[in-house]
Amino acid sequence: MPLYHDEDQAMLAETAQQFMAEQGAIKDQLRHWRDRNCKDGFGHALWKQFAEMGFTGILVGEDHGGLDMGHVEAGIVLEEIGRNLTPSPFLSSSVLAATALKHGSDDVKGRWLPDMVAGEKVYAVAIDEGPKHRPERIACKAEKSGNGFRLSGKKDFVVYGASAEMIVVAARTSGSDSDEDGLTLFAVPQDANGMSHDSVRLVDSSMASHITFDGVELDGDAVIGEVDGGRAVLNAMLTAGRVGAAAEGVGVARGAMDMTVDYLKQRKQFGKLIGEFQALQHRAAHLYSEVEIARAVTIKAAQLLDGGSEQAELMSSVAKAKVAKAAGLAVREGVQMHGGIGMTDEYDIGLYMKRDRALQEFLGDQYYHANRVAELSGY
Amino acid sequence: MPLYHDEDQAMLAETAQQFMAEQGAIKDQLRHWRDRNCKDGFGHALWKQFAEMGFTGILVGEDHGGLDMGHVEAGIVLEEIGRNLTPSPFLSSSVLAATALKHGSDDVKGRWLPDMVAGEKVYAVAIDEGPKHRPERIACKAEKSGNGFRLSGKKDFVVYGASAEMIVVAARTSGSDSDEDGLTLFAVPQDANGMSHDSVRLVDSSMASHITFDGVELDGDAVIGEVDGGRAVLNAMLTAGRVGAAAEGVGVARGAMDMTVDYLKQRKQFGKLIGEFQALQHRAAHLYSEVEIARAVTIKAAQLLDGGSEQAELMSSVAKAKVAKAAGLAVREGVQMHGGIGMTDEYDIGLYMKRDRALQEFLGDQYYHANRVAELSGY
Amino acid sequence: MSDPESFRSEVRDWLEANCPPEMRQPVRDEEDVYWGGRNASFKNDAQKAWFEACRDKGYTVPEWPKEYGGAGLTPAEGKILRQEMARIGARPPLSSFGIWMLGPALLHFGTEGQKQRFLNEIARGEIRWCQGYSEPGSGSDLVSMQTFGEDKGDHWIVNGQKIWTSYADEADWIFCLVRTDKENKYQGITFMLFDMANDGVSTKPIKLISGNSPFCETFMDDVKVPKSYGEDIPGYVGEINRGWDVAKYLLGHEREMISATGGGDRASSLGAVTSRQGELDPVLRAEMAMFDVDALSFTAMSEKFMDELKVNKGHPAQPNMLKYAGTELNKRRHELLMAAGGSRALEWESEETSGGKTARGWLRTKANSIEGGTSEVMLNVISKRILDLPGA
Amino acid sequence: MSDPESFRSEVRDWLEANCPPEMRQPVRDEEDVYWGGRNASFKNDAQKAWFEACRDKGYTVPEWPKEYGGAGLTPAEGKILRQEMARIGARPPLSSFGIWMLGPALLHFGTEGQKQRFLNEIARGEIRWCQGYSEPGSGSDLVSMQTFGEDKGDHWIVNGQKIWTSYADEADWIFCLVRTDKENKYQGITFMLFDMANDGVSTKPIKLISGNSPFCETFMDDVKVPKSYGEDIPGYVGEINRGWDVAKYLLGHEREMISATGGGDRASSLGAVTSRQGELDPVLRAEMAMFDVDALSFTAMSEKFMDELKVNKGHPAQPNMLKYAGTELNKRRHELLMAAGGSRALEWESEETSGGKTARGWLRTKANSIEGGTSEVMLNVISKRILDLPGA
Repeated sequence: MPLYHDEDQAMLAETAQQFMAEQGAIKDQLRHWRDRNCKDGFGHALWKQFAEMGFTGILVGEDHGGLDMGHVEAGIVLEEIGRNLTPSPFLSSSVLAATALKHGSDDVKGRWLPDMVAGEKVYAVAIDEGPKHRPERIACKAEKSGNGFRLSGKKDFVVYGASAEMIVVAARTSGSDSDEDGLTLFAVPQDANGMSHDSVRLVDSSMASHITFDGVELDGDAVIGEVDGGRAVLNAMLTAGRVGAAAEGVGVARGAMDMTVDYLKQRKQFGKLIGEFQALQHRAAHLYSEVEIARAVTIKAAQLLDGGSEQAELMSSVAKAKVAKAAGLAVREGVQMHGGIGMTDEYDIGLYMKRDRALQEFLGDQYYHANRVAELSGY
Repeated sequence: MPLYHDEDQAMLAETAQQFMAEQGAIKDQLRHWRDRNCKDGFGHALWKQFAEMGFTGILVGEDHGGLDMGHVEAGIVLEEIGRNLTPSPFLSSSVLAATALKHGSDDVKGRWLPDMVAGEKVYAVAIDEGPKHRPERIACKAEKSGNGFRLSGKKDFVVYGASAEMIVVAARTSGSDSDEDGLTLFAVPQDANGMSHDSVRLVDSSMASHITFDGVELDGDAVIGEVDGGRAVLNAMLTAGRVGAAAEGVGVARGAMDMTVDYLKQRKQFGKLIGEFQALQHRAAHLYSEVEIARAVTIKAAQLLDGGSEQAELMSSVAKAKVAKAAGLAVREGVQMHGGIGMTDEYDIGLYMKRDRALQEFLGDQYYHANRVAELSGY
Repeated sequence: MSDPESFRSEVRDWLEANCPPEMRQPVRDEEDVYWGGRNASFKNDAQKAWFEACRDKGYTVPEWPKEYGGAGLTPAEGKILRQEMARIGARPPLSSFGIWMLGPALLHFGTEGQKQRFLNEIARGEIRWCQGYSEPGSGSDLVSMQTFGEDKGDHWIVNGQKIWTSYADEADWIFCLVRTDKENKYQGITFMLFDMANDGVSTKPIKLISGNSPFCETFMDDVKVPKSYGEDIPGYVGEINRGWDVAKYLLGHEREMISATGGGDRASSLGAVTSRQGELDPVLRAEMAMFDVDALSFTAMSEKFMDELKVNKGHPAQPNMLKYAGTELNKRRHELLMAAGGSRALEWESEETSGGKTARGWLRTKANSIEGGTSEVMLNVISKRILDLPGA
Repeated sequence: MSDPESFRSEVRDWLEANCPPEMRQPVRDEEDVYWGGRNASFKNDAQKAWFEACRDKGYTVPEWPKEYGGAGLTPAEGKILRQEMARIGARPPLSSFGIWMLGPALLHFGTEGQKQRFLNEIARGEIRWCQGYSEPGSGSDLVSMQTFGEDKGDHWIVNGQKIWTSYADEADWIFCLVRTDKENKYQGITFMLFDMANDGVSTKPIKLISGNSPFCETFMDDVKVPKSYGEDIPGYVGEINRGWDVAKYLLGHEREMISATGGGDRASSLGAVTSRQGELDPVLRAEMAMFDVDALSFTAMSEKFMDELKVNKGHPAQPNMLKYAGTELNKRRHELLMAAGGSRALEWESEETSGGKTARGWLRTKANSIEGGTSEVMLNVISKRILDLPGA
């Protein structure tokens, strides 16, 4: 498969670009909800529009109302989300949760997928336990209880958790904290007794929950996939989520870069456009290289994932780390090259910096993934 | 103590600078011996002149003919050595070996120090066992034998080993390879039976030995310091050597930088002096900052060492790592900014790159020392 | 100077007697800082006692001459005092742009009358000053400023706008660059001093990406600035139309100040601090180690710079290098703090993070390499004044 | 094009039958490379057999038209052939600047007569070419070149000096930029072709910091260059005085070539390779991991670039970006190889290091970001042509 968008993908990209620029623009979405101190952190009306466009069902099979497309296509939408900093549960619901649900029984799929595809419901995922991403270690416990399970423990960094109608929770049904086996994924409904959210606003104005499960009783049909066999589902979900987060990060990087390059062409200092200064030119050109490379490896990872390649896991970490490096550079250079006004809340460049930071942290930062690249490469 | 050279030190610096520029210049020493394929890799006549200047005895007490000065003063000489790429056994003999011998009995001192101070003899040190610096692990063995010891094992990267009249060898007299205790330092004379050198030329045209000790019989009076108590002596020697290597590295960095900044003022491209290009100006200015900072921390480490501070060990690693970073940048920028002619053997800038590489590796590279900074800081 | 060791023990005794235990705690927030001024109030009795003891001893500005409110200490004595204060963790008794910026300019360029009045007011914390340099649209290019003072004989009528005036909304007086000659780019600027209570002066706070900030926009609308405040007390520093000389001198001084504190909490290892919060990922640990190498090295550079400054050694443009390296380092430090803090550090308003302290602190550092001369300007200056590169 | 899968199996069969086992070993040194030319000799029978089989099949230049010595493959077929050759580790049957550089220029700018003659000679390995671009003192600034050809009616008399002509001492012919109009900076250069055996041509090898090199200085002393070598075979490419167009086209092509190989041995993890030699220090391991992230990402970029090239997608200045990023990456790779190799890697002549292979390889990479357009020139081009920055 050639490493660029085919015709259908190019058409989707054009559609997504136009849609997001019109409906998901910073002033209409991010600033709008932020300045109203919205407790969801995103707009439900826009989520409905996502559904109308078919975006919500990109990774969902046709049986459940989806488009049955792949991660390249999901990445196309995410790149535009990133570029416009559009607050949306797309990554959590339509990539992470959708990937997990794919591994569920027909019952589970039928129960959750159509509503999500229709834009009626949003879902979240609860993985981290502590401030850093360490999915190798899961301590949350789900003990057998009658025909179902009793869930106890804490989860952190559950993005849009308090707004989600259902949360995919990775919990331990056997073994000890660091065991590879013994995990099970559960679809925990919003109204479950004993689940409480401490919802906090993050630097990028998105919302995330610290969730406490205090003996939450779950039916057996809350299980996604096999009991004790959740590691594979979790890994599939993480790989998909990382590739998706990388794609969104590429959008953030490109948005910040484009805004900065435009600024270089307008702002004058010492009687010259600052874009005429060779030192800034070289830094901008270096940044361009890094962002293009990050974009290439992200599409590559998505293609490998869609193709079922064994390399997908490694390349998802490569992409996540590379995008973190490139996008981090883009927002730092962006703020610096904007100078003083780049520091003001009034200008958008700072919003890119904030979103980049939250996205970097989500599902593992560059250090986590560089380490994982080393481990997967056997050193 | 203020962190700059006092009057006496400033005078020494001036003397050393003049001496090295006149007697130790690249074309007269490094190129001269290199082009003649000299098996020593340095000039004995120059070593005699070092002695006449008093340099050889900077760290040696007056009892043994030395000047009883400190590591700041040794660093002053080393910086000029580095700047002129002067091949010399100064670091091995007058810093490393001299520091070890300081811990010896009066007998040991009397036997070895005066000849070194007089420029009659040169010494080397044998620490590494393998291609990377890992002094925490010493496998070379010295077993009790009669009144003395029987030395067996292999050592690598013994700089100027084949030319040395005596080699300070760290060997294990008890315990196992990674034990802290159980080391002993020996002064092994050149004519010891069973010692063989495989002498190789290095990238910077210096010579180094792989040494095999095949049951070398040593008298009891070959011991430097206490039997089994060699770790402290080894550490003192290493700290002194690292601060010295950092000082030489500062000289290499400054030499390369000065040559490059001069070139920027002479070479024309596209109708302009290349030093007029802002991108190169900013890189040169950044390089200047890094080199100045590396120099400051090197002098700081030497002062701490001279003052007997507990911080000296940490700061010797900080200095060694920082200088490696700064000097590496200086030679890389140097070659790149010189363009094609920087790649030719005819120009000196490449010689700085070669010397820097060998010096980086000597007594631990930036990765080794950054790791050591982390360990000494408790993480 | 007095015998250093006896001076040191004298200082120790004095600090022991005068610095309350509460004033030996680290500064936690803005409330802990005493800025002085007409409307100042003390947070608590300890802050008041410590300030007054220092004021009376001349220790708010220990190296200024006694006649101007200082203690007349030599540089060596000043260093000993700072060391001893650092040893017990004593807070600065008074923070002030008057001390850091206007004071040095007056000591260098001021008339005797100006020194008598303004330096004493500063030293005694009576007047709080702010700085009016940047304008919207001028940025690093200070001489392109537009704020204009029309000459009316014994006074000017000033119109224009300044930006990035820290604490303009709380300051009593402003030292302000105003164009007084439109023809002459450099030699047409005057360094004026005036009361913020004057008619026509208004301020508006600037919200930063890190949240609310001390920065303001300051508007001047037909503000009357007298040319004299009494005998030998001109309403400007230096000469009329030669304010650029004063500004340049002061910028250099500001860079020294920033460069001396650029590395942040410098002496300690960042890796040691962050690893206490939780185990560091191996690659992050390596980044921390490389950072610590750079940061500990920079600490030595700062020390060397300060030591050389005292004896007039070192290249005069050296502060630009320290400013550049120090601020870039501080930005890196806060990137790593965010990485070590993980998702918790992302929180913006939560109690657990004291209202997003880590994140806001991180964002705030991004201004370090912009304010007081951008990193790019610093590199230009190094190229030109230190490396002597052509056309720089 | 043919059905891809049947083409693939055809290629496999052919390779199986024609590529000797010895030619499936990695290239170890210069001896293993066959460059062709008048004075060429084969290292062994396998090399000869492999070359001749490819030559006869058109596989020395598989995508060139059959009438010029190629196999007339489509881009997609060419990719399959490369994949299959890579799969069995087949060596290139013929290396040549004629294939990489002159050929593409002739395919684009050449007359039919030139193509018939020169392309066939190249494809069949009969003539070995070298490139005469740079001059001492011109460096990145090619148009400042001084080598001059005086017009003598049916020929030029050329005088001047070229530098960095790879293998000039072993080449048969040279394609060479010569100034033919002193007034006109850009439109005064002609892209000439001539025999190195002509009177007045001499060469001198250049010793590099990595040791002996294929580079030479080439001197031209009253060299006679005919304007025509027969009917429809001009002695220059493109038009007289318009050689700069050809050179620019070729530079772009060279950058594509370098950028496609820039990451070196790219698909494998550097950390995996080096950690087999001995345990990596934790901080070095972290550096390796960060490098592998960049290198594996660059591999994807190269692949994307090559794929897009085949369908004329992608920005035309993109090769400059790949050249920049690829060569900088390769330099970093070799720095890390030196670090992993430790003191052993420092050895310059020892048998254990095959004569300092690691060190010489490391030093050689330092030229990557200079030859074929410096990194600085690449960044200028990206600024101007891709980012459209003003005055770039």
